[in-house]
Amino acid sequence: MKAPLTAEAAAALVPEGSSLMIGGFMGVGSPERLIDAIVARGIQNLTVIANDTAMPGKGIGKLISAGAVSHLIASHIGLNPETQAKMISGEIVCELVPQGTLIERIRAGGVGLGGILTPTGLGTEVEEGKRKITVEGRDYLLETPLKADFALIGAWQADYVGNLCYLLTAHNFNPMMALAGATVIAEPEAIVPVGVIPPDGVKTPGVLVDHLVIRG
Amino acid sequence: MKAPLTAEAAAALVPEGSSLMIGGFMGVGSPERLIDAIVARGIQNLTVIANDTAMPGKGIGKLISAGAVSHLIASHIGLNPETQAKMISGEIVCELVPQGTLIERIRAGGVGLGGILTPTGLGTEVEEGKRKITVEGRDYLLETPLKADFALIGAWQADYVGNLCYLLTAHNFNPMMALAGATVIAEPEAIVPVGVIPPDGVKTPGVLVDHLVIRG
Amino acid sequence: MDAKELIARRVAREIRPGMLVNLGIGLPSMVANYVPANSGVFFQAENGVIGLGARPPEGMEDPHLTDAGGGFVTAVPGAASIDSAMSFGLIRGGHLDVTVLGGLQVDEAGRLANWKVPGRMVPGMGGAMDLVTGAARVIVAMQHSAKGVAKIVPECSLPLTSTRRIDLIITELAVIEPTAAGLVLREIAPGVTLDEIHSQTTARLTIADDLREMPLG
Amino acid sequence: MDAKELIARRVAREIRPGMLVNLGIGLPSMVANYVPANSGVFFQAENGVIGLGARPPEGMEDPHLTDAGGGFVTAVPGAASIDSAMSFGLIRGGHLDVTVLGGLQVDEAGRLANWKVPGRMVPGMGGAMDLVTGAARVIVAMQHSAKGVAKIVPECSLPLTSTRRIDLIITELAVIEPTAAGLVLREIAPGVTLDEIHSQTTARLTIADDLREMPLG
Repeated sequence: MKAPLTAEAAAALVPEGSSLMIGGFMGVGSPERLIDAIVARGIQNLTVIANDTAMPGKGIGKLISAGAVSHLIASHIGLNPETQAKMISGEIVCELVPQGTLIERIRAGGVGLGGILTPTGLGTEVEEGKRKITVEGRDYLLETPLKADFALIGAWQADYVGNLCYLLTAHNFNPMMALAGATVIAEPEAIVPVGVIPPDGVKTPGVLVDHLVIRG
Repeated sequence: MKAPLTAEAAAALVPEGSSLMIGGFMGVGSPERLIDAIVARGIQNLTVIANDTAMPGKGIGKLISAGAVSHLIASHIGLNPETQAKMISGEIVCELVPQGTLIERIRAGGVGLGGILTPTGLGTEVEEGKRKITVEGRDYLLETPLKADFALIGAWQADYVGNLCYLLTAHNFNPMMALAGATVIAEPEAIVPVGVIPPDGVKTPGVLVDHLVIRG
Repeated sequence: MDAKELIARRVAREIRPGMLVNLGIGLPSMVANYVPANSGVFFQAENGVIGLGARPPEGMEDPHLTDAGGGFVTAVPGAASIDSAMSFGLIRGGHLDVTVLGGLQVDEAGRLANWKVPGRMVPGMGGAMDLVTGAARVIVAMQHSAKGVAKIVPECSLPLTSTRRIDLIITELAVIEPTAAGLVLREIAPGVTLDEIHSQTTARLTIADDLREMPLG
Repeated sequence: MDAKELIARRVAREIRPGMLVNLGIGLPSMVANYVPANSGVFFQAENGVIGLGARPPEGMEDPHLTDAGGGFVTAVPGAASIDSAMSFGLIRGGHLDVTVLGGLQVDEAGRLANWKVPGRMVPGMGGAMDLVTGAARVIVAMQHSAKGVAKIVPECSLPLTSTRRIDLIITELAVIEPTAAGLVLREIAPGVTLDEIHSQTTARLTIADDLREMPLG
């Protein structure tokens, strides 16, 4: 059983300079209160691994605006002009990764694989600096695993064991990131008694979750 | 919408010499009626990819007893003495694969990866004939994808779109195999109207399923 | 009919009952308007839904259900929620029957560039590279040229999205099929002349023997 | 107390509240009997359940809920069903705190052989290789010797399960810790002498400075 923390107490676990995986897709499924609490701490030099940086004022966009992020690994920043400007100015070092490759790299980190071979990116800028490996006559890029100090997960329901479920398109990167963070902090919309979420309804087993954030 | 077939009609789609992925773990979650119907056809020379061969009289064990299988890729055959005897006599050519590697190879085949790197099997008999690849100073075995002509899936509920869900430990290999068969035939315990299974309850999207078998 | 509607209508004719289809944001997303609701087509949004439905009425939006552009959508009966690993598993694994994407350039080898204009537009590739690499069929839906500059070119000058030869280019002027032998002009939009097409195209085009007028509707 | 119960009781002391634990079939599965129900320990069965419970009463079995040996089980409150990809993702990814497995041989390098006796027993490795490679902590629970033949040996003659050095060997005679410097004898079962251990062990053993009697109960 996990005693839930306030968003502030959870944010206080994150040291300056940490690497964070943060769930969400254009802010949908992102842990907003945790993000707010990290912004409020004023820490800097974070590495963020996420699909995107949403837009200014929303989700990960708030961390970008606050100047908290020095490194970013993402697939798309096109809807956040601040992220683009900070990348161009050099304030944020940004690695852009195809979305399908990004989620597989996170999964590989989480499930103990040394990498995966994907055809995505072959013959494009994405292949620069990467090993090409031929399997059964076809070329693939070797893409390496990603892990992070923390995974910040936005969920719908949790129980006090830490089991999580997600709603509709708010799943996105959350279930795989919950495997790949050394410390996993989940911000659910509701926490229900153990037994309310049936075994077949669990998307992230509670054993992966280190901390739950209380309802806002 | 998919008009369900009888098990016999579905089995008739499978030519002699086909490769079949068959879900189930010691028979739990295996499509028993499809297996019975394939046995009844008397076809031979099948390649079966599955976690195990259950035991004589149960699940895949029935295909083994019937002499239908000439090639087997599995992780464990210890509870089926017939499979062991046929492997030793040479009647079945058997490739034994670590269970975690087997499910990742099936997944890789299903999701278009050229392979995965795993530490499992390094320094053991499993590494024979395989490429070793070093990533960040650690060695891994390159394991290649598996696909099959057919995936035979045992499910709990289906709807007429083909969406599937599974019960408890009857998930096992089924969800990944549903990605990796060129033709996917699902045998659910019940078929419900479209809309009964909520979007968040779907474990295998119906777009992956080619044929549904009617209730027995 | 304006150019975008014409393109969307023509693309819709490529979509057959029961297909799984991904529509890019912008012009490609308009294609859904011209696919019959009873066709059994499932639209996928790569952020995690199969069975994308129309925009909900005002006040009935759900913040947990959006398309890949972040816009509110609904789900049709039989829809499925999936996470990003499954979503791109479907895409990369060849389970997606058709993807319709916008384009900046397509070249004579049928290669698409649509994700970056160095020094000017660096949004990241999002799902585009996986979609173009993995979908069973890739249709590029775009305006034929951009302010007088050809987009169908001998060789892409912009960074490629994939080296995979895409399957069809549909513009407001023409339908062009990339083949191993180069680009084949298959259809001309009503009222458009061959000269107009050539004047807005720098790539070499082969005229199909059975060149026809673009069917719409 | 018979040898198996003694081993299971001693292994249970290695399991701390809140851990995720996988027990192999046979002797290791007995360990669950000695872990307090209120300890917050979750047992995983690699066929796809986290939160494995006791065997159900007769007539209350569910054919969809079994352990990795195919035996009927129940699920505790807070249990989760997972597919094989997630199950082995947890195992390989280091999320499993402890696995307890049987052994045929363990050698001075701490390497385990437990899946094959060439020409005699070729059942396949099942999940054993992933468990030994991936679990945070690997405990081998086995009888000290087999019909007079040592199982703790200088070098495994049977095919290895993994080259990973396992963390602890627990037998009815002793607790032995494989270290970078070799096998260290840490505990002796009540009433057992050093001579008895040496007579059933062909591997070289270092005696721990703080050698103690095996605590049980």
